Amino acid sequence: MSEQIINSPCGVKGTIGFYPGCSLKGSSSEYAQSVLAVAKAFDIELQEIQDWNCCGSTAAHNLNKELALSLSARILALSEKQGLTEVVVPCAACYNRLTVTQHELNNDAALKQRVCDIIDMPIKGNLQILNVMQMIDKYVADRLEEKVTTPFGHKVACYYGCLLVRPHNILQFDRLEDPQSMDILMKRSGAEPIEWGFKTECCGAGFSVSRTDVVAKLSGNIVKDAADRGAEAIIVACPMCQSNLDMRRPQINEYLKQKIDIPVIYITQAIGLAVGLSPKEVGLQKHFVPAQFA
Amino acid sequence: MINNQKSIHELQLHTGVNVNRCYQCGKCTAGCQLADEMDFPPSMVMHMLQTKDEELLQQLLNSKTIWLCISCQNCIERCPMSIDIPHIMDYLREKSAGEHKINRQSRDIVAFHRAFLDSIKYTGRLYEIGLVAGYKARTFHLTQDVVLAPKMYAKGKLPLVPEMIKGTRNIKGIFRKTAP
Amino acid sequence: MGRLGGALMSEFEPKIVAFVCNWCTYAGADLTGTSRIKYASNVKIVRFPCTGRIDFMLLLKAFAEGADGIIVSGCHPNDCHYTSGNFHARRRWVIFRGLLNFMGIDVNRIQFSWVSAAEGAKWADVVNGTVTTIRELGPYTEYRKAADYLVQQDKSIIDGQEALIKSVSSL
Amino acid sequence: MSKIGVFICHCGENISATVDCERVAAEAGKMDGVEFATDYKYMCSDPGQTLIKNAIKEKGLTGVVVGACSPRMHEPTFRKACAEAGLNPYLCEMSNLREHCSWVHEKNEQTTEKAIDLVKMLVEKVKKNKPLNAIKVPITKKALVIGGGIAGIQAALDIANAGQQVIMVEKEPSIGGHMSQLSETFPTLDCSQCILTPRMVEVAQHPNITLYTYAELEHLDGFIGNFKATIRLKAKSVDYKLCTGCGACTTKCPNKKIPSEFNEGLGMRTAIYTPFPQAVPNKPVIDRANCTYYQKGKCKVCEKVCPTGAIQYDLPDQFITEDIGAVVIATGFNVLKTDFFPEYGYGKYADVLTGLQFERLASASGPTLGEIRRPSDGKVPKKIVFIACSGSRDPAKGIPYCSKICCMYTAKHAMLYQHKVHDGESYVFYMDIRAGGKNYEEFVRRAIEDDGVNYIRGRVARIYEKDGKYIVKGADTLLGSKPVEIEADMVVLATAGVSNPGAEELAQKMHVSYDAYKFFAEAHPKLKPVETNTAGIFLCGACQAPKDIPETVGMASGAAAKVIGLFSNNELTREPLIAVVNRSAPPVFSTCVGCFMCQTACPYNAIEREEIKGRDGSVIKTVAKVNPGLCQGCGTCVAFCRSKAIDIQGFSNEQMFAEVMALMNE
Ligand SMILES: Cc1cc2nc3c(=O)[nH]c(=O)nc-3n(C[C@H](O)[C@H](O)[C@H](O)COP(=O)(O)OP(=O)(O)OC[C@H]3O[C@@H](n4cnc5c(N)ncnc54)[C@H](O)[C@@H]3O)c2cc1C
Ligand SMILES: Cc1cc2nc3c(=O)[nH]c(=O)nc-3n(C[C@H](O)[C@H](O)[C@H](O)COP(=O)(O)OP(=O)(O)OC[C@H]3O[C@@H](n4cnc5c(N)ncnc54)[C@H](O)[C@@H]3O)c2cc1C
Ligand code: SF4
Ligand code: SF4
Ligand code: SF4
Ligand code: SF4
Ligand code: SF4
Ligand code: SF4
Ligand code: SF4
Ligand code: SF4
Repeated sequence: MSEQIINSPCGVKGTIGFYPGCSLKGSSSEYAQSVLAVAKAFDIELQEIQDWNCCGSTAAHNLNKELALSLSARILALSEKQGLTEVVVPCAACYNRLTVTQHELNNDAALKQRVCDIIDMPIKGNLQILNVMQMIDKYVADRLEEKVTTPFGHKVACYYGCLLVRPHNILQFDRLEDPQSMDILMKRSGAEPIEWGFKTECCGAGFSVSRTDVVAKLSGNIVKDAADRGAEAIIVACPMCQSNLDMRRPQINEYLKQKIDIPVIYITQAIGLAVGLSPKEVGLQKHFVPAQFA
Repeated sequence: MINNQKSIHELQLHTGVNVNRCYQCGKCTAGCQLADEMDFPPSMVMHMLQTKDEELLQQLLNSKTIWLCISCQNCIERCPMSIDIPHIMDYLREKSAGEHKINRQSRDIVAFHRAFLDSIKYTGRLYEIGLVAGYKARTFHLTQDVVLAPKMYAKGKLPLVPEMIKGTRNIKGIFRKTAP
Repeated sequence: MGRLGGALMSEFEPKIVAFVCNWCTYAGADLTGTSRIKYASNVKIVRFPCTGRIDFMLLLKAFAEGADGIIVSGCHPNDCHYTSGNFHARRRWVIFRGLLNFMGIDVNRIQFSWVSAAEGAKWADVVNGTVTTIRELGPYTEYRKAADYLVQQDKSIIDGQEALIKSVSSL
Repeated sequence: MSKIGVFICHCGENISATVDCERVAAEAGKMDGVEFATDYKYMCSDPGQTLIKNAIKEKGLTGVVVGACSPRMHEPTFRKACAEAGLNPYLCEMSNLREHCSWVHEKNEQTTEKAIDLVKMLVEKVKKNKPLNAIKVPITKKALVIGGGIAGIQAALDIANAGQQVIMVEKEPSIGGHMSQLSETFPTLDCSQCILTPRMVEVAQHPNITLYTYAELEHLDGFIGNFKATIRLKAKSVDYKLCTGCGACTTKCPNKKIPSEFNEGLGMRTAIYTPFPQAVPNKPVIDRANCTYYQKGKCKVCEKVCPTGAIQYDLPDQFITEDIGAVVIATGFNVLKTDFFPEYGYGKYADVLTGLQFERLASASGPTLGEIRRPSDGKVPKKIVFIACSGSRDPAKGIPYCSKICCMYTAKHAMLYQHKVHDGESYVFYMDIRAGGKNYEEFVRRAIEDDGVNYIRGRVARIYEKDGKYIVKGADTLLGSKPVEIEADMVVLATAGVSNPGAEELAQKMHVSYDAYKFFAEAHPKLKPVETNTAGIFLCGACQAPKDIPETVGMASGAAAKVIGLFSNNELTREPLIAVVNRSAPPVFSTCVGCFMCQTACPYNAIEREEIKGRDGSVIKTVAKVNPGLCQGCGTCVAFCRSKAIDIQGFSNEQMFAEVMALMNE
C-alpha cells in the first residue's frame, strides 16, 4: 500500500515534505514503507517532493563538487517551491548531502548565486531538514511510550554510521563518538540498547559494489562486535548501512570466517513493530538476513 | 625536488585548508578505517603536501588513497587541529580526474561513480539495474553480483523499468553547466 | 601661506613630529643614537609615558601648527609597559582615521609603527620612510581645517563646562 | 613670570662635534622667559652640576632645562641637583641633544637648528611644569598568601622566616595542594609526602604565620601597602579549639560512600573527614552537603562519639577582615577529567584514568597502598597505555597550549609501573617529548632505555572497551603512519593542566588580569614573572600556568623576595607622575561629567567613583577619582576623557600642547 503512495508523487498531502531518495525507491523500499507506516500510525502526513531527483550521493561528491551541490540544491529549491518549510529525509546519505549543501550555500553568497544559476531556480536556504530520528523526536517521541503495544523486547545495537552524525559542526547530531538519540528511542520502544564500540564507525558506504572487499571488512567488524556483545538486532537509519550489513552478509561471513546471522533492521521497522504494525507492514520480509522477532 | 608552492597555494585557495597547521600527530590515520588499504594514509598525505614537493603531489594524484577515502569525516572530527582532510581529498580527486591521473587499481571505483552519474544524467534518478549494467560495461566485471540481482528483484527491491522524472532537461542542463 | 613662501616642491623639507612612548620607542631612538645610525633631521620627538596617553587632539594641534607629518610609535603589541595602553591607542586610531578622512586630511600623513627599545635601526628606517612619504605627499596646507576643528572642540568643552557649572550652581 | 635656566652640554665632543653648542645656548638665551643660558663641557660632572646649582640660587630660577644626553640617562642626576639647590626637582627637564640629535645627524646648519628647536620645546614645557612631591604611602607589613599548595607554603615560609607576618588562606580543609597527592616526584623520584609534610607542619607551627583552612577570600579593597582583605571562614562544624584530632568521629560516621577528592574518586571518605592522614591541620570538617544530619535532620553520631564535645552543628560561616600590605596568589591549577574527550570514552570506562588518579594508585598512602590495580576489578594490569597530550595541544576539543608537566610525569608513571609490575608492558603514545630541565631528558631516557617503556610516536584516535580490555587505536608515525592497535588493561590519560574553576572570579575580586585560559597574568612575560599588574599583588606557582615543583618553588621564593623587599621600608615612595581629576574648589566645579570612560580605559583599575555631596548631604554628582596607590601614570585615561577633566602630572595637556606648539612656531 505504501508502495503506491510513493509511486504517486502527489499522493499524500501534508505540511511536512518527504524526500525518499533513490535507495528508498529501489533497494531499500522497506525503509520507505516503514517510515510511511510509522508516520501514518502517528497521524503524520508527509508530502513527497514533486519531481525530485537523485542527490548525487558519493559519486557526484567525489567527482564533481559543483555537480554534487547543484543536484542537492535542485531538491532544496523544489521543496521551497512547493511551499515546504520542513522535509524528512530518511536516507542518511541524502540527509547529509542536503544539509551540508544548504549549509555551504548559506555560507557563501557567491556560490549560492552560481548554483542557483545552474539549476535555474532560486533558493532561500531556510529549509528544516530532518532525518528520521529527528522526525520521530519532534512528532512522535512524547506519544511513543503510550502507543507501544508490543514492546520490542530485544537487546539491540544502535548503529548510527558516519553520514548521520558527521560533520558535527553542521549536522549537530546529539554528541560525538557516542550518540544517544537512537538508543533513547529504542529504549522507549521497549528495547535494551547495548554499549558497544562501533556506533559511528563507517560501514564502507558507497563501496558496496566497487570494493566489496572493503565493505566486507568494515561492515564485518561492526557486525561482529554487535553479535559478540549479545545484540539480537542491529538498528540502523541509513539504507547504505542496511544494505552493506545485510546484503553483503555472505562476503562478511567469508571475511570473518564465521557465520553471523544477526538481522539488520531500520529503526522505523522496530518502532513500527512496537506500536503494533505487522512484520509485513514494515517490510521485514525484504531483508536478506532473516529478521524474525517473536 | 621541484618546488610546488603554487599548487599548494591553489589547494589552500580552493579548500581553505592550511596544510602547515597539521603537526603530524597521526590521529587521523589511527582512526581512518581505510588507512590500511591506502598507499598513503591521511597523515602522510598531509605531510606530503607540507613538503611542497611537486613529485609527491603527483604521487598523490596518482594514488589509491584519494579514491579510497569515503568521506566518513572521522579524521576531521578527531583531528586536534580540525584539519579538513576530506575536503582535501575531494580537491585531489577532482584534480586527479581532471588531469587524467586516476590510479589504475582505483578505476573500478571511478567507473562505479561514473555509471552512477550516468544514470542520474539520463533519468534524474538512480536506476539500479542500469547502474550495475553500466558499471559492468565499464569494468568488465560481468559476473559480479549475478546472484544478488534476482534475489533483490524477488524481494521487491529492484524496479525493472527506470523511473524518469519530468525535469530531465533541467538535470541535463545541470550536468552540462557543471561539466569540468 | 608664509612658511611655504617660495619653497619649491623639490627642495621641500617636511616638518615631522614624532609622538613616542617613553619605554619602547624613545629608548629605541636612544639606541639609534648610541649606535650612531644616521637619519633625516626633520623629525622631532615628543616624549609621552605611553602611546595610550596620546590624545588625538594633540595630533590635530600639530597639524594646525604646521606639521606636515606625524609619527606615532610605541611598544609592540603585548609588550606595552602598561599592558594595554598601546591597544587603546590602536583602537582610537581607527576612529581618528575616520575623522581625518572626514576632514580631508590624508591618513598617510600619520605613520603608526612599533619600535622596541632594541630596534635602533628600525627607528631610523621609520623616520626616513616617513620623510620620503611626506615628501611625496607635499606640504600640508589645509591646516586651517585642523585648527578650526580644534577651536570648535574647545568651544564645546567650554560650553559643556559652563552648562555644568550653571546646572550645579542652580542647585 | 618664568625664569628658566638653560644648560647646554658638549659631552666632551659627543654633542659639540655636530652641534654648535655655543649658538644653541645663545639662541636659548633669547627665548621668551629664559633668564639664563650657558654651555659647558661636561654638565653631569661635579663642576657642571655646581654650575646649575649656583645659577638656580643666584638667578632665582623657576625652571631648568638641561640640553644634554637622554633623560633616561641623567634625568635623576639633574633633578637631584636641582633639589639640592632648593628647586622642586619636577621643574627640571632634559632636552635630548645627544642620542636624538648629535649622534644621528651630520654636522650642519639643520642639526644645530634642530637642537635649538629641541631646547625650545622643553623650555615651553617647563614653563608649564608644576612643583610635585613624591607620593609616600605607608605599608602594613603583613602578607596574605592565597592557596596552600607548595607554592603558597614556600612563599609563606620565606616571608615568615624574614620576620614578617603572613596570613594563609586555603579553601580546602588541609594545605598541601596537588603535591600532597603525588606518589613520587620527577626527576629524582623522591616521595612527595616525605618532602612536603615537614613543610606543611612548619607552616602550621610558625609563629609568624596565621593559617586559615576551609577559608576563602571574600573581598579585597585598597592598594599596595594598604589592602583590606575580608576572609570567609567556612563553617567547619567542628570547634578546632576543642578537637584533638582523635579521629573517633571519622571512623564512626555512617556516611562512608562519598568519593574522596584527595584520592580522585578512587577511594571513599566519610561526611566528617580529614582529607588525608597527614593533613594539616589534622582535624576534621563536616561536609554538610553529604552529611545525613544536615540533609535529613537525623544522625549526630559524630557528636555522640566525640570525647571532647567539639562537634558544633550550628556554627555559621564567619567573616574576618585583615589589614594587608601585599598579596601572594598561589591558587594552583587543576587537571581535566577523562570525560571531556568523547573518543576516549566520555569518562565511562572505569580503567581509563587521569594522571592524578594514577598518582593515587602509585602512592603508598593511596587506595591500593601503592599497588597498581584496576579500579574496575582490582586486577593488576599487564598491559598499560599512557596517552600524552590528552586535551593539550588540541584546539579542537581541549586547549591549544602544552601543559608542560605531563611528558615528565608520564615518563615517571611508566617507570613506576615497570618498577611495580615487572612482567608488565607499558606503552606511551606521544607527539613530542618535552623534557627541558635539569636531569629531565636523562630521566626520560632512563624510562626508555633501562625500564623498557615503549614509546610510540602518534596520537590515539579512539579507545573502546571489549571483553574487559581497552582497545587503543593509534598510529606509529615513525613507521610510515602504520595503524597500531593495543589491547590494554588500563589506560592513563595525561589530561591537560587547566586553571582552577574559581580563578576568574578570584581575579576579578582582586582586580588582577588573567589570560585567555583564565590563568593569572604576570606583569611582564620575561622580566616581571612574579608580579601582577596590580602593584602589591604577586603570584607564583601553577596559577600562572602549569608548571612543575622546582619551577613553582623558585617562583614562590621570588614572589616572597618581592614582598620582603616591599616590607623592608616603612613607607613606599612613588613618582608623582600620576593622573588627577581636576577638582578645583569647590569640587562641584570639576569638569568631570562622570562618564567613567577613564575607568574603562585604565589598565590598573585606578579610577574610583567619588560622590560629591551638597550641604544637605544629598549626592550632587558622581565624579572620577584617581587612587594614587594604584595609578601607574600611563595616561590612557587622559586620552579617553572627552571633557578634559582628568590629566596626568608631568605630562599634562597644557605641558604637551606647549611642547608641540613650541616646535612649530617660528
Ligand atoms: C599527575 C601529576 C603529576 C605530577 N608529578 C610531578 C612530579 O613528579 N614532579 C614535579 O616537580 N611536579 C609534578 N607535578 C606538578 C605539581 O603538581 C605542581 O607543580 C604543583 O602542585 C604546583 O603547586 P601549586 O602550589 O602552584 O598549586 P596546587 O598544588 O594546585 O595548590 C594550590 C592550592 O591552592 C588552593 N586554592 C585554590 N584556589 C583557592 C582559593 N580560591 N582560595 C584559597 N585556596 C585556594 C588549593 O586548594 C590548593 O591547596 C605533577 C602534576 C600532576 C597533575
Ligand atoms: C642563542 C640564545 C638565544 C636565546 N634566546 C632567548 C630568548 O629569546 N628568550 C629567553 O627568554 N631567553 C633566551 N636565551 C636564554 C637567555 O640568554 C638566558 O636565560 C639568560 O641570559 C640567563 O641569564 P644569566 O644572568 O643567568 O646568565 P648570563 O647571561 O650568562 O650572565 C652571566 C654573567 O656573569 C658573568 N660572570 C661569569 N662568571 C663570572 C665570575 N666568575 N665572576 C664575575 N662575573 C662572572 C658573565 O660575564 C655574565 O655577564 C637565549 C640564549 C641563547 C644562547
Ligand atoms: S590528525 Fe590532524 S594534525 Fe594530526 S596528523 Fe592528522 S591532519 Fe595532522
Ligand atoms: S574521511 Fe577519508 S581520510 Fe578521513 S577518516 Fe574517513 S576515509 Fe579516512
Ligand atoms: S650630561 Fe650627558 S651629555 Fe652631558 S657630559 Fe654627562 S653624559 Fe654627556
Ligand atoms: S552527623 Fe553527619 S558527619 Fe556526623 S556522623 Fe552523622 S553523617 Fe557523619
Ligand atoms: S571525635 Fe571530636 S576530637 Fe576526635 S577528631 Fe572528631 S571532632 Fe575531633
Ligand atoms: S608536556 Fe608533553 S604531554 Fe604534556 S602537553 Fe606538552 S608535549 Fe604534551
Ligand atoms: S574624568 Fe573624564 S573620563 Fe573620567 S569620568 Fe570624569 S569626565 Fe569621564
Ligand atoms: S594614568 Fe593610567 S594608571 Fe593612572 S589612572 Fe590613568 S589610566 Fe589608570
